[in-house]
Amino acid sequence: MENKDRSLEGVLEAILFTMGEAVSISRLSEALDVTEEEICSAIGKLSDQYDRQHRGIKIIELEGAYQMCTNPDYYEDLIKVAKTPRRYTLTDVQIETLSIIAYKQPVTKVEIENIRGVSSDHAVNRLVEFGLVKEVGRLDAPGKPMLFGTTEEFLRSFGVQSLDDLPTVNEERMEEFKEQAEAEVMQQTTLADVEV
Amino acid sequence: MENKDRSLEGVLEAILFTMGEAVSISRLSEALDVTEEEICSAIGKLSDQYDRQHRGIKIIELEGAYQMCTNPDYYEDLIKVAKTPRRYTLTDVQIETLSIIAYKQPVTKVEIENIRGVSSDHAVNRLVEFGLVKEVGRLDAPGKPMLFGTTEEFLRSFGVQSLDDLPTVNEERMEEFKEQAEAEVMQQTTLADVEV
Amino acid sequence: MDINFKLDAFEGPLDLLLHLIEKNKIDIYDIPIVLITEQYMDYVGKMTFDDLDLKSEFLVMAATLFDIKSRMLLPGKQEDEEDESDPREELVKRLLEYKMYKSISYELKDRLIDSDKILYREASIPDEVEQYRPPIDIDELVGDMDLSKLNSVFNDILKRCNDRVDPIRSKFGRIKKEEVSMEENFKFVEDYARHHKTFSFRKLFEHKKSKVQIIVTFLSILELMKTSKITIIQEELFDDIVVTSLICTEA
Repeated sequence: MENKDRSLEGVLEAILFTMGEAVSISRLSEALDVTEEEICSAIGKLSDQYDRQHRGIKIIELEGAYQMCTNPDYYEDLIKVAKTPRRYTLTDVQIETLSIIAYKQPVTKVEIENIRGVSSDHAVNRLVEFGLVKEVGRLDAPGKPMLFGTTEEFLRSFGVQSLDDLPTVNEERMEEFKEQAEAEVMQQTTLADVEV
Repeated sequence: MENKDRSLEGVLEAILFTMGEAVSISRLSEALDVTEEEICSAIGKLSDQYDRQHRGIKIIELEGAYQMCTNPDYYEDLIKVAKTPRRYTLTDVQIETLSIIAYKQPVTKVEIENIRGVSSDHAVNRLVEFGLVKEVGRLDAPGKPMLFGTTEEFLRSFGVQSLDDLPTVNEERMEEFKEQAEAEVMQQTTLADVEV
Repeated sequence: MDINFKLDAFEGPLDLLLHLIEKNKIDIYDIPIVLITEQYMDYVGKMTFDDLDLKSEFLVMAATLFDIKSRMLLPGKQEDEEDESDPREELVKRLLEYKMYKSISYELKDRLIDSDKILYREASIPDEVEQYRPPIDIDELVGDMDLSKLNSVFNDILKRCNDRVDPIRSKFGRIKKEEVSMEENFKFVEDYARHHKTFSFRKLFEHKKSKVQIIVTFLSILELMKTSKITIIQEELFDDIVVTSLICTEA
C-alpha cells in the first residue's frame, strides 16, 4: 500500500468505481488489511477532495458501506447523455407506509395498519416489489406474523446514510408532543370536569 | 455550464462514470453543446489530473470515444476485494486420491481409479496443480501411462521426513479381508447347492 | 363546508380527521368532539367507496367518535375514578403519531426527488481481475490433515475396495445385470462332457465367479444327470464332485 504511486484513497477509488455497488467498510478493511478507521478517514479525504474540486462523482455512505455515484449537481447535463433510471413512482400511501416501516422496523402489517387506520397490505406488497422493503423475520406471536424492514435500496433511493440519519428531530419532537399533550390532556380533563 | 460549482470536467467525469461504456466525442459535443476541441481539452485536463494524483480511475481513448476505467496500478488491491478470498481446503475426493498416491506410488490414474472405483482424473490434476503430486515417470505398458508420486511439498506440509515415515497400511488385515471374502464365496456356492 | 374538496382523497379515517382539525384550526389536544363528529359523518356520507374494507374502517372511526362523545357527555364519571383519563386521549395519541409519520413521509418524498438526481454504475471488473486465480497456499489447503488421518483415509479406501469384491456385501445395493443364458451354459457343459471323460465339478467354475453362473452350471449338471449323459460321485460332504461323462466322444 505504501507505494509512492499508490495511496489508500486511490485504492478505494478504484474499488468503489469498479464494484459499482455498495461495499461494506468491514469488507474493505478485511481485504486491504487496514483498520476501519483508516478506511473511513481515507474515504473522508477523498470525499472532501471531490467536493472541493466540484467533481462529477461522489461517495455516499449507506449503513456502513460506501458507494460511488454521480454528483447531483451535474444531473441536468448528465441526463442529456445518460438515461435516467426511473426506478419507480411512489404514491403518497406508499411513502407513508414506507416511513412507518423505516421508523418502526421491524414491524408487522398489523402494526402499520394500526398507525395508519387503514389496511396497508397492498402498499407493503408494492414496497417489497420495489425492493425498498423486505421481510426481516417473524414475530414470536400467534400466527408468526412477518416483520418488515427497509433495504439498502431504500437508503440509496432516499439519500439516507443510515437509519439513524432519518429525520430523528421529529421523533424527539413527537416525544415532546406526547408529553405536552399528556400535560394538556390532564389540564383539559380538569377543565372538562368544570365545563361538564 | 459556466456555474462556479460546475465544470465541463465534472460533467464529463459524471457522464463517463455512469455510462460505463465508451462515449464518442461527437455525442458528448452534441449533447453538451460544446465543441469537440473543448471536450478533448477538458478530458485531457481530467486525465492529467488523474495521473498526477495517482487516482484509482483513468480515462482511455478508443477511436474517437472516451471510456472511464480502473487504473491498472490498483488491480492488485482490487483483486483482494473483487475476488472474495475463498478458503481453499482439500476436498474429500482429493484427500482420498492423495492417500492412494502416497501409499501406492508410483501409481497410474487407472490404478487409482480401480481402487477408488470412480474416475479420479480431475482430483489428480488438481493435486498436481497444488504441487502435492507430480508425474514421476511412465509405466512400461501399452500407452505408457503416467506414473504419479508425491512431492517434497507434500512431505513438508504433512511433516513427513521421508516416504518411509508414512504409517504402514495394515496389509495383514487386507489379506484377512480377502480370505474372508473367498471363504464366503465358497459358502455361497454350497448354499446354492442346497437350495437347488 | 367546502363541497369542492376532493372527498375521496383521504387515505383513511385518521387522514380525514387531521384534515378536519386543520380546516377548523382546532387545537389537536382539545378536539371539540361534537363538532368534529358531525363534520366527519358529513364527509363520510358524501364519500363513495369502491372498497368495502375502507368503508368499514371509516365507520369504525365513526363509532369511536360516537363513543368518545357519549363518554364525554356522561357527567360525574371522572369523580368516581380520579385517574380516568380524557376519553379523547387515545384518539389524540393516534392522531399525533399518524401526523408525525405523515410529515416524515413529506420529508422522505423530498429526499426521493433529490436522490433521483444521483446516478450509479454497473460493476466493471477488468479481465485481469476477473481471471485472477489466487495462489495456492499449501498449508491452508492441507489444513488439519496429517499423516494419521491420511492413513485412516487410505485404510478406508482399501476396505471399501475389498467390499466391492466381497460377494455378500457387494450384493447390497448394487445389482449388476449379468448376461447368463441357461441354454448357452447347458451347451457349454454338455460340450465339455463330450470332450472330457471325467472332470471335476469345481474345475468347471474356474472362470465363473458369479453366483448366478455357478447356479446355472449346477443346473446344467443336474439336467445332464437326468438325461443320463453323466454320472457323479462325491466321496464326502463338501468334497469335489467328480463327473463321469457317458457321452464322451474322445478316447
